[in-house]
Amino acid sequence: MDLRLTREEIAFRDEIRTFLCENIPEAIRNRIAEGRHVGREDYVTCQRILNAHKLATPNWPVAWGGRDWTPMQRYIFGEEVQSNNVPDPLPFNVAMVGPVIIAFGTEAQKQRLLPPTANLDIWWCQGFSEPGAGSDLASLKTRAVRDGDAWVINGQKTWTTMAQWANWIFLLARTNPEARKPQEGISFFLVDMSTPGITVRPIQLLDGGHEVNEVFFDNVRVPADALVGTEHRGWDCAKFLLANERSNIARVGISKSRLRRIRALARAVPAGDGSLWDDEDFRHRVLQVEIDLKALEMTQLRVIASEREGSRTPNPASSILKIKGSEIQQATTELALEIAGPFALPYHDPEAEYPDGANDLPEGFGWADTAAPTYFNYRKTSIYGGSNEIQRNIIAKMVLGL
Amino acid sequence: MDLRLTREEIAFRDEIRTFLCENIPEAIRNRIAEGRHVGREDYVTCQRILNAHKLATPNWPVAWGGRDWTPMQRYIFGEEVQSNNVPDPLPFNVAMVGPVIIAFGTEAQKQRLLPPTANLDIWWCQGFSEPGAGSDLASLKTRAVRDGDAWVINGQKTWTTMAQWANWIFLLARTNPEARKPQEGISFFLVDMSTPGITVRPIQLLDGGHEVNEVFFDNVRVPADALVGTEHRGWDCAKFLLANERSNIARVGISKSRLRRIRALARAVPAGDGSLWDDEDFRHRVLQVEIDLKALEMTQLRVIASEREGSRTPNPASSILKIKGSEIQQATTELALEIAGPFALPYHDPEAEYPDGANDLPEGFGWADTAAPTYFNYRKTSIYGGSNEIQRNIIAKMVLGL
Amino acid sequence: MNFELTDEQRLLRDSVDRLIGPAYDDLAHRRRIAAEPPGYSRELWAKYAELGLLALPFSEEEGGFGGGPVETMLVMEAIGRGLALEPYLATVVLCGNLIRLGASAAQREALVPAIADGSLTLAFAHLERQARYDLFDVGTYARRQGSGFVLEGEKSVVLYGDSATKLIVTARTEGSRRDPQGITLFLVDADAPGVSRRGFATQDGQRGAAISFGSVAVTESAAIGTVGGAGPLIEQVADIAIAAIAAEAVGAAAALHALTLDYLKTRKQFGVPIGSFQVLQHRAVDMFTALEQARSMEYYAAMMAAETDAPARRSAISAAKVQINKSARFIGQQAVQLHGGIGVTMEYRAGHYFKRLTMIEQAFGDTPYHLRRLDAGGGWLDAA
Amino acid sequence: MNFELTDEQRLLRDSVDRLIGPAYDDLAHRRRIAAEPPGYSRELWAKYAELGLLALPFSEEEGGFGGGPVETMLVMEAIGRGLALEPYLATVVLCGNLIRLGASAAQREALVPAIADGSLTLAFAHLERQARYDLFDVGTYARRQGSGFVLEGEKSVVLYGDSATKLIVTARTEGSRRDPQGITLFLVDADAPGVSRRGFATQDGQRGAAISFGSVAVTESAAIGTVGGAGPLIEQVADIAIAAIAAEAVGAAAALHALTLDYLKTRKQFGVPIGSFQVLQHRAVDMFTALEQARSMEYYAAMMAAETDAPARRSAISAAKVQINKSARFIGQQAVQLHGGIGVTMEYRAGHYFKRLTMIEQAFGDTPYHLRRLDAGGGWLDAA
Repeated sequence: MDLRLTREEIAFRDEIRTFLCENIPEAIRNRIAEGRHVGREDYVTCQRILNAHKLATPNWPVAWGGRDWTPMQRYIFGEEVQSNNVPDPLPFNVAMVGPVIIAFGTEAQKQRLLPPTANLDIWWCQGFSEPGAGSDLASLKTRAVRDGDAWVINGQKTWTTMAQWANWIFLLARTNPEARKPQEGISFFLVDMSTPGITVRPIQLLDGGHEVNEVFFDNVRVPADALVGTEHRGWDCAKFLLANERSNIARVGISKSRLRRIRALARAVPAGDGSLWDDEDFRHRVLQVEIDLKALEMTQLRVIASEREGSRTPNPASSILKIKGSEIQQATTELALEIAGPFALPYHDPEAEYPDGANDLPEGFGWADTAAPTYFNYRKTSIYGGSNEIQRNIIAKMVLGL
Repeated sequence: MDLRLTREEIAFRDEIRTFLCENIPEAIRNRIAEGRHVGREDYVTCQRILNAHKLATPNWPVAWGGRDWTPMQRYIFGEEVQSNNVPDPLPFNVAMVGPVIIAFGTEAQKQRLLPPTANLDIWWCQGFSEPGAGSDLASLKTRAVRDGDAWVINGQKTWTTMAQWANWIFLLARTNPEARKPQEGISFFLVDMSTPGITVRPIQLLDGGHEVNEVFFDNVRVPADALVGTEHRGWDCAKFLLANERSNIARVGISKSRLRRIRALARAVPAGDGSLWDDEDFRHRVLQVEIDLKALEMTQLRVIASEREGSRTPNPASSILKIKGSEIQQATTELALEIAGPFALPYHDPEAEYPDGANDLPEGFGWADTAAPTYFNYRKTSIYGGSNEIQRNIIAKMVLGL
Repeated sequence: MNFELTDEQRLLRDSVDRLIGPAYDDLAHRRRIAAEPPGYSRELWAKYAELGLLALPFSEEEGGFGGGPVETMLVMEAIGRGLALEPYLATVVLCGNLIRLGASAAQREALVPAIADGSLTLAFAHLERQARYDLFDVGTYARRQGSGFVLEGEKSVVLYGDSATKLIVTARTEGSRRDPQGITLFLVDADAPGVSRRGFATQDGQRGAAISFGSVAVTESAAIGTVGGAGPLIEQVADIAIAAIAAEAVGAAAALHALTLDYLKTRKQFGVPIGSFQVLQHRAVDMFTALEQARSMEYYAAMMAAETDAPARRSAISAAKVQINKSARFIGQQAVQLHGGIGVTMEYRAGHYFKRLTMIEQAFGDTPYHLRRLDAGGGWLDAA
Repeated sequence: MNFELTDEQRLLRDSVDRLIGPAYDDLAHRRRIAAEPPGYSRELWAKYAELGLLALPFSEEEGGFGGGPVETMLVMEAIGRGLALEPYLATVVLCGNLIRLGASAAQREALVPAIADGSLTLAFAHLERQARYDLFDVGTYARRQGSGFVLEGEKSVVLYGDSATKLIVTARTEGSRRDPQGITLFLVDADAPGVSRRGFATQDGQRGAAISFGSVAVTESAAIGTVGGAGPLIEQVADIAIAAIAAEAVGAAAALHALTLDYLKTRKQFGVPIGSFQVLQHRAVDMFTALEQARSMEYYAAMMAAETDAPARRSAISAAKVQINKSARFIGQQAVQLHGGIGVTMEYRAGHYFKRLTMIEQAFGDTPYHLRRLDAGGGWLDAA
């Protein structure tokens, strides 16, 4: 047992860190650190820089521009991206649909779609959730019917993240409504969003931002090769995809970055004759979150180490990464809200222009107006991707045998 | 709406307080305040003093030595008893079996049993719980079979509080095993513990004390008039009794007394150059429990006021008294444990003689050795009388309609 | 002790509910009202006036309603339930009570009828950027000039300060920045020369303003109460305001809990109502417990808001705020969680309650602030 | 980074488990052992010696096992699982490491073989009534007399101090009561003239003693390490001990969690196993989460216990203790709750784990103490 990074791992980490700080525009990294709006162009800029250095898709096979990294290297890379306030390479592209195309797609699909997917020339969104389905994904109702050499899709998706910026969507649709089980008779499609019949309607979230959408399909005709994998066996692709979605779900790097910022802001905000950071009670509450995060980081490392050790059974500790990770993220937003105090009240349209580095506004503190929206927005972390209640059901059954 | 005590209520409270402080031996009150063992004789002494002044059974009808008090007066009395560290008049006698005998007993039973019950000449214990039944009381297995002019009882009771000090037991036994529902065919019996065939086995609790027992019935023959109420309808008596058991279940007075002691001890225990009370963080944690308790007291008063207002539907706030009351009691034991710190470790047999007022022991602080046992023991408050989980089930169903 | 409402109070509660209840039922309508100046409904405000709500705290002799903290509580509960946008807290609770308790008879005679008929709206320009929750941290300065004063300074997050016709401004006439002594209240026309306002929306759909005072000349008669002696009045009115928002919080939390119960009973997943899952049932019970504890402290705060013994009042109000904050956070977060995705959107009522509850937590002192204030008062249990 | 055990470590773990596991399986047997002096099993202690456990921390050159923090962790986990009563923490972890890190070669030569073969048991007489958790709060005084010293003072809650054959005593040779400088360690025969011991049982079935030193004469050679310079060594060994009891806590908590799962699967109420109730399932999941977080920090503490950079070691150990305390309390309380009545009796194993976990929380600093220590170290995140 040796719980330190090896010399090689430290060198790797430093190399990644230096690369990110030198190559990713500082203005974008500052906006992320401050919890401000990051636009489509920012994501594209960053991902293309990474992709030019074969850093956008390290989890892909080498043949498709990936890296032959160890799980620990992948973890370190993800950590450095998050804790240096670099936007994650778009997960819909890199972690979700890319690997599905690699595993289930035809050679033609791979050739046509993977390079633009890696370079964010195609921006993918995920058409899984439907109104009324919620945690019960397999009860989806969107239909796809074969009509000659085309498929015709009708239905509605919801909670579709960043669909307003996407030009392609991957989705699940029911192709055999007579199948015995709800998971059977579903197929996995890749659809160009410019196809006629697709409408995107924004859903405004509590922070006032436009992050998710409803996507309507009204007799959308797509070619036969929109299908990926086997007809009616789309659930296999979905399961494969959801398993990948879990990686880095603890978001330790993001919480680290947020906690660093909390320390800095608490030192800057006046309270009494000094700053809020002079308040021992507040510092202790920050420390408790930091300890929880340190423990989670060690838990995450245990999971990664057990992957490397090639253990056949999954490490049971992995099951808690989502629950604990979301709780810690939410705790950091509560601390930030506390720092903002009465100055959390002013609302600033998150998508309006905001001058870089503006830290003083007449209505309070410039940084304070992101505190409440982030607090509101982060309530989603214990809801999406399988609510924490669903996660507990799964652990009770799969890990504890209850 | 006027949330102050009336002038009459204040006068009543002061009268009770003065009476208790002047008449109940100080040595006993100190032992209770310190969390030390209170012996059988202490209970008997206190109850006889109260009974001599018609204060042992104020909830009984005037004809049987009760008082015609308002619910608010009853509440004030209970509060003063608890917060002045006077032992509650034995609840098995006063709150449980007494009212059952009054409501369901024959005139002969009343004449024979009520006066010694009020005076604690009879010490009752409660034979309800059985091994394996737990929260599912109606699944009890103890049998009573009619044999001529007697009943023959066989079975086992458990968690029987202070059975070692009791000379009578009231119990539920199944008299008709063929009844359709588990609640039917049960009868309620009053049994002299000196009857042959009864064995009491102590169960040691985590604090090392002897508080509960198993009681075995091996062909115990009791006379016909051991039955109270109607044969096979003992569940009616049990429900009536359990409803009474709920009164004062919040135990606000006890928590108040404990919190006062916590303040005093924290001021007395050295920490650094001063006392633990100099630690703002600690004081804030005490204050949070005190606020919770104040809210609970107001909730309790709302329930009492709604009783007085003669509302037909029970106040839904009553449902939370048990849950919140036990949580607050447990929180006070955690604070006391923290005060004791490393000096909580030494164990002192709780039933051994302990010199009154001894506050220094070579192994640490005399008062500190009750901190851990009380913490261990109070875990029961969220288990007994229907665990807090069962309470939540009831509230979900009965109050929230879920 | 008696928790019952009088017939008159019941009547008040029912008529306020009938007025406010339907007004913001439609969220799209509420959003439209919030988006246009003044950010609330002038029409509804006129109806508040008709019902006598705007005259609530003033004595009947001066044309008021003669209501006490219980009446204020009933109105604020309805405002909480209804997600109302009108500046009742700013005009009536804060400024109304500053005037009631601090103003001269002549000032009251001039102001009360205009407040009561809805023609005069007021805002309390007090908070400053450096002050956080310290009520006595006032850097805005009022310099003597001739028989009057000249105000100089900046105020932050002034509730409904952008639309108010008059402002009550705190300024220091002596002492150093955090001195409890030396603060004076001035009544200033919102459009007086040198007053510059920048309005903004708040997180919960209300309005606020940043207001700067650049050499604003005021007469001596603009002072409310004694010059330099406003400290205790400010604290007293802040306590009255806390009791009021405690009631608003309970109104909102109760509505949110009811909404959540409805959702649990009707929303189906895996073929059954989600309210059949024990974990969600118990969560709803814990929300209910938090609500009842908050309600108890709401009543207690209402009772103690009028307490003349200032230390006792302070302890009680701080204790109540701690409980309200704790309950508001738990109920708000859990309601969103139990609603799932729909709970985090602006398209559904639950999220709006959650946001308002969150902002109430931050108003007039957060939990650590009130724990410190309670602690500074020598604690609690002995004072109870 | 690598969390795997070596083959040797696996062997160690398995043999310790085989030794300790069955020894206290029977609670009645455990109670009998605890009730008779010395309060643990001398027979078992001899087997600890045979396995080499008592020589664990010492180097192989001086007859030791050459084990590090990971080996200590494995032994302590087994002790936690087994509810073992032997004075391993007192003799080997505390005193063993004081000797390993502080004693002269001559002292080590005299002491290590006797510790290793089980003939010498030791106790660390350090805590005093006024000290609470302050490691440098030492009032016991060692006055120079001729070429030696005379000890005077009182020690509290000395773990297994009643049966130890020798004591390592902290005494002040200079400075004032809370001065980190000026503390010296002395090796004293437990039956030396002037030493008076009063043994007692502890809440968790172990043993402790109050020990007074009345003019106890010791020679200069009884000092371990430099005279007046023991402070850093005491702190280092306390940190090693915290890593050790963290492992004991994880061993106990894991066993308690497993016991609770068993109970949930077998105990029936209302005709079904209680583990079919969703609320109890989720509680078991939250216990599991607390356990895994504790285990992560157990490993981290083991890694950092040997860290030579003292500030980094302090921060890591304090962080680990906070997590262990939090997890231990949650798991202990919930295990009792899920067991119901049987959980609060001495007749069942769950309660004994709960009691031991509670006492581990109180040992070597509670949560507020370690938060303060972490805070004093300038925090955490930047140091990570």
